[in-house]
Amino acid sequence: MSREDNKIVAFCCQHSAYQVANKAGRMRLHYPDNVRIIRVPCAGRVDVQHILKAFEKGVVGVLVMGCQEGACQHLTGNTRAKKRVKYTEDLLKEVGIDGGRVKMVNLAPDMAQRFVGEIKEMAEKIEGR
Amino acid sequence: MENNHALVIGAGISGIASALELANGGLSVYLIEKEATIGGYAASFCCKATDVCTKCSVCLVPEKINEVVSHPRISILVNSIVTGISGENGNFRVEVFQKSQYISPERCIACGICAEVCPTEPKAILSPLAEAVPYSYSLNETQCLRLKGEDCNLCRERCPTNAIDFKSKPKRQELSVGTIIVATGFEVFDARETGSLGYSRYPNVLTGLDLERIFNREGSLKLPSNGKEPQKIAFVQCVGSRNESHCYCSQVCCKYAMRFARLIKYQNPNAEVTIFYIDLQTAGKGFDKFYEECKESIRFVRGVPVEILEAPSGELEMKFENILEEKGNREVFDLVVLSVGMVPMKDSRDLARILGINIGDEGFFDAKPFDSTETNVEGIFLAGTCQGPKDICDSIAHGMTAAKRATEVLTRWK
Amino acid sequence: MIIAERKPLEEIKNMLAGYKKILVVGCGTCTTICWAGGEKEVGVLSSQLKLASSGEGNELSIVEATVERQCEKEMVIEELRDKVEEVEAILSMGCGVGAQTIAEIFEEKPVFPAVNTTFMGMPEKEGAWVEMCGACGDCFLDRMGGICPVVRCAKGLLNGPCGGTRKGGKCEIDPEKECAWVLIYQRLEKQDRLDLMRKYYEPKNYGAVQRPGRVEAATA
Amino acid sequence: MEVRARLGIFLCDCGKSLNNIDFSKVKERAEKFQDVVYVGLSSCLCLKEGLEEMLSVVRQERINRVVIAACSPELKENVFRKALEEAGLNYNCLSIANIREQCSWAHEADVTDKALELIRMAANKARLLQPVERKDTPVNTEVLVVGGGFSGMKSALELSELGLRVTLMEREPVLGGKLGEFEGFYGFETTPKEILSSVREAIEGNKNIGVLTSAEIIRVEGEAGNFTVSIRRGEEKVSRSFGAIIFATGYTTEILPQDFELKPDVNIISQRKLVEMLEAPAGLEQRPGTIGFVLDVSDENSRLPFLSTLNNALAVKEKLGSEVYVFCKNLKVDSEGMERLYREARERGVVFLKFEEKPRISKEDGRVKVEARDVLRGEEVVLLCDFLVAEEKVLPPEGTQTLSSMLNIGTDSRGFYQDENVYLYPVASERRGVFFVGGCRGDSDLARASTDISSAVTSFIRLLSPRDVMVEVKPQKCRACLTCIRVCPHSAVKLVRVETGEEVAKISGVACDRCGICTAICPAKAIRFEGYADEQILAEIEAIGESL
Repeated sequence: MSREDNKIVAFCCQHSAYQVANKAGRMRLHYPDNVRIIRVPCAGRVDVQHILKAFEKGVVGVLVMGCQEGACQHLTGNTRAKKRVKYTEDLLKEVGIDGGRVKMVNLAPDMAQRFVGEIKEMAEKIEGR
Repeated sequence: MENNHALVIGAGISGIASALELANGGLSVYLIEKEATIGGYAASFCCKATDVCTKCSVCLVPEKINEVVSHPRISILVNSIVTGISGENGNFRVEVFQKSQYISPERCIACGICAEVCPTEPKAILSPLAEAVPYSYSLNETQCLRLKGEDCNLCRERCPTNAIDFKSKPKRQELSVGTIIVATGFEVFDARETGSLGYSRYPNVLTGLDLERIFNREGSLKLPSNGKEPQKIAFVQCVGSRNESHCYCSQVCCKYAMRFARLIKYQNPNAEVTIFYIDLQTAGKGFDKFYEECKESIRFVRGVPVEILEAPSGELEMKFENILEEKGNREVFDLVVLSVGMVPMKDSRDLARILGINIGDEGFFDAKPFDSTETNVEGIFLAGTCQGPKDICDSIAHGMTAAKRATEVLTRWK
Repeated sequence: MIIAERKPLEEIKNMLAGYKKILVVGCGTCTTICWAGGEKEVGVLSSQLKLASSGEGNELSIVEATVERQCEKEMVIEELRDKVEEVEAILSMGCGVGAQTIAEIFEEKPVFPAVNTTFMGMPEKEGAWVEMCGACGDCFLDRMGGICPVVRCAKGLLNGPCGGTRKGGKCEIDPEKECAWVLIYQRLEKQDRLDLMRKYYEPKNYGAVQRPGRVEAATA
Repeated sequence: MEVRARLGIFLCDCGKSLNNIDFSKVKERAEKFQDVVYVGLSSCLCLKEGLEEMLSVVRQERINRVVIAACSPELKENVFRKALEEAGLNYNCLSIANIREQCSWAHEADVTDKALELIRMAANKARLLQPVERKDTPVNTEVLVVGGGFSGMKSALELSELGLRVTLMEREPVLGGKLGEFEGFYGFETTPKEILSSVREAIEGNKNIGVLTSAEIIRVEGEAGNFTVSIRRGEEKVSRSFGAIIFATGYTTEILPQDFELKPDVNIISQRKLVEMLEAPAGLEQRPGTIGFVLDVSDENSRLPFLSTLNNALAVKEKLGSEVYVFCKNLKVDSEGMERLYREARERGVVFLKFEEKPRISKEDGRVKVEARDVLRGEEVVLLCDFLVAEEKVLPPEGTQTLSSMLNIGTDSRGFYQDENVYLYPVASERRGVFFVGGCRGDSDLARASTDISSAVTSFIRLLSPRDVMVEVKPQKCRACLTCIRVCPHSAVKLVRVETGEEVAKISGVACDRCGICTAICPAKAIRFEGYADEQILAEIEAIGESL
């Protein structure tokens, strides 16, 4: 396992963030290539354990990307995800990984710039860690 | 006589909603679209959420588009229009004309090699917009050297999937269908017609549609003239609505203007946003709460401007009548957004003539009283904004309604 | 049901100091249901421990297991017998009963609690529980409209309410909480048994249960 | 016994256009991945020729799990799945690595390593994919329509026209509802009363529609396709089964005294009272000289009061010839035909006055005095009218809150049915098989109500098609802690007794909307979401950072 490369995992809701990622690609909006997208049916599917496991594997940043607040097809998926991300942040702080390295992001299917911006921001954050 | 095929004319959001419901009800559907891509206007709109969703419904569109494309019982014909019809309810024969498909959307895999090798400037091969469905390249006939008679074959030679065919001829085909849904949509009012507001003359006068597309592409708002973030922004309501020649309310403009106003304020809390209006249309699910929030951060002024002039500095000077202050007034803005409304499609008269359906007072297709999907021709139904202004949700509901009526026709025939 | 809460990682880490191979054992009953120590929490804690230890440069080797009911010896033996051999210490995510059961069976291995057993309670909504019973050994719910003031009144008053009840029937000590005595009054009112409110209750015999408590069914 | 995975990896370089990926290296490395029996490269995997080649390899190499590394699954996943089914593979045995939109196109530099890692993630997942069963759950096709007003009756009729059985229930002793409160629709021959009676007749003559009047819902259980509804009719209680429930319970209106300072009385009246006057003008002692309407006082965001005001104001002009004044803040004209109606009213002499500050209303000499500052004319207006038609606030009908909490369904900020979530619009609820039409979901008019009705009917038809079971509870792991039942946004989980006598959670394949919220939250890890199961997601993560 190589711990040198700073990988980021982005869990992307198929209703919004996953589509945004495609749009960013189509628009050739380039972003750091250390991000790995995992498609999920709803941000609410992402569990604490998934995020922790990613860190165990040497990933240094995790983004949970779901729909806008108030626009979750499953009503509470994105808000539950947000709570879970917050909780995971606390768990990670306990093991000495600073909080900013897990983040909940709310996106609509057209927000390619926001998507790229969030990834760049996370990439910069882990550079300077 | 049994015909379980249906035709939907126009693949905007209501046509798509119709096609999906027809197909889910077990019918086979031809969905034809005049343009090269489906989804209509709504596909190019932007999400207007701030930190929360403001219920603009734009996010419903891409999923419906994806669903329609992958539906096994829906065949999509792009670049196609209806040119003739015969037969009757339950057994129509419809003549469809499809423009030359120099690049076949079925074979194009959007690798982009053709555009890379195209020698003309600007390129004769256009890349699809990010949200385009089908996601394929298209050929600009007026630019293409080959179509101008020159001996260029670069793109065709390099195309890995043989998707390019210069000999492609326009195609006429006859579709046999039991029922027809017309969902040809609307056009955006051409703001140049209101010349005194300076649209297309001054770079910093935009329309609501321009704003949708800017936010969709760029994600934020910059002044077209200098790329700076605008600080003083005005929205002008009822441009092309509620006047003598457009005697109706376009139903969407007040809401999109307020949503944009909030979005702009969200991205730039220092921005000053003013909305000039005649009557605010604030009814609708959940909108009351939103309007209350708007009142806190947005300035509403009753009265619409008579003229906009550009100062040498590039700022826009607006002359308006502020009814509350009982006098003519002047104010300066960085950016003016004209909240343009919906008008009937220019070619709707041709389609009406072909199909034998009536056009109403406002120029939209005419529906029967108490049933806004039924036309004067049995078996032909209306869906969406071709019948009159509607927002995205109402368009979807209307499309579903038309599908229900059309399904009834076919099941009765069975 | 027994409610528990996970301990802070720091505390758990301190217990484990010096051990390299550990077994993290969840319980499939109460602590699963109160989200404190079921299979999922075992996974979460193990991940955390691995991350913490690898950050410090000496990675723990962790075995995970979940016993259906940690308070049942037979179940503990069945599930853990083989796994215990390879570890140096056991971290129990069951309640205090579970941890002690394991400790009793595997006497040669130290057993550490990873959760604090807090109370006996009822789910209020998903992920939230409230205390209902203090196991006093002398139940008098019959006279209290089915509401136990021993644990649900912040002061444990037998003759309430106190003088500090807030407007809206909230508790003096914590305005977020309901005053149990207001609830008792309302309940009794519904049952037309308000006369019970006027009765005086002698101080309770908290020695009803001789510690350690033991019950043997007469028919056993 | 588990069949060993035989993985086939199919790479597509999209017409050799993905230049920042070295496919020969990818192929060489991918061949070494676990369980891989074949790696092939195509330039047009999604086209007929590419698919045919893939299928022949799948058959030849007896591949049972397929990894495709190509463009985004949103584009061609269905094409690939359909093709694989032709080769006898379940569609779920496919995992796609998005190496175009989310890899090659997203980065400028060489991304061969990233592509490889994405493929490894997909391969790890593919190995664990299980075939999915399509279950044709029997669905009860009878629908319960709640509410016997126009929307309810029309819904029942539309369903019966498709040959479905309907039970129409109404709280009141007779069918009817609110439509009768309009005197007429200006410009239309048919009166609302006639519309109502023709609909009612159609209902009565319809064999497919059973009517229950004076009936109330006391309990709803079950899920889409199989609801059990307990209904009370007087002393009698019945329990019936339905596939879906359509709520058309309408709205109520009320003049809120605090908004008008004065209570409704002989000359501060409601629209209904005005309609009664218009129906029997002969009964009036004398023709009213002036009638005023005040709007936008209780609620400035409602269309309905305008609809009735414009129609009734025109009727007043026609039948009584009185002077008519309408006080409002903003004219609500965002419904079809409203602008024309407004202009017509103006032409017929109805005077519209717009205010910013709420008008003051008092009594003077037995008449009603309205004082307001008219912003159009910029002057104070004092109007003495014989009758003032007060604005009625449109409210959800009694019982809405009880029913919505019973059904575990949200309401909007005004308390009307249906949560404010665009994915539920137009007529759905978070609970599949429960629909709302017309006034009960908020501000509506006749046109919107009728599109609601048809939308609900088509949505119900969609519910009938068979679905794949993706999310399941493993009964042996379930602790029956009820967490999933409490968190499911679609109320798709319930507790059932299994053969062993234990109670465990069970997810309804018809009602489940496949979000995975329950899967993530289950403390016993007893719920499996095929395609997004824990082991599958973790397997993807597992691939990250492994040396390639």
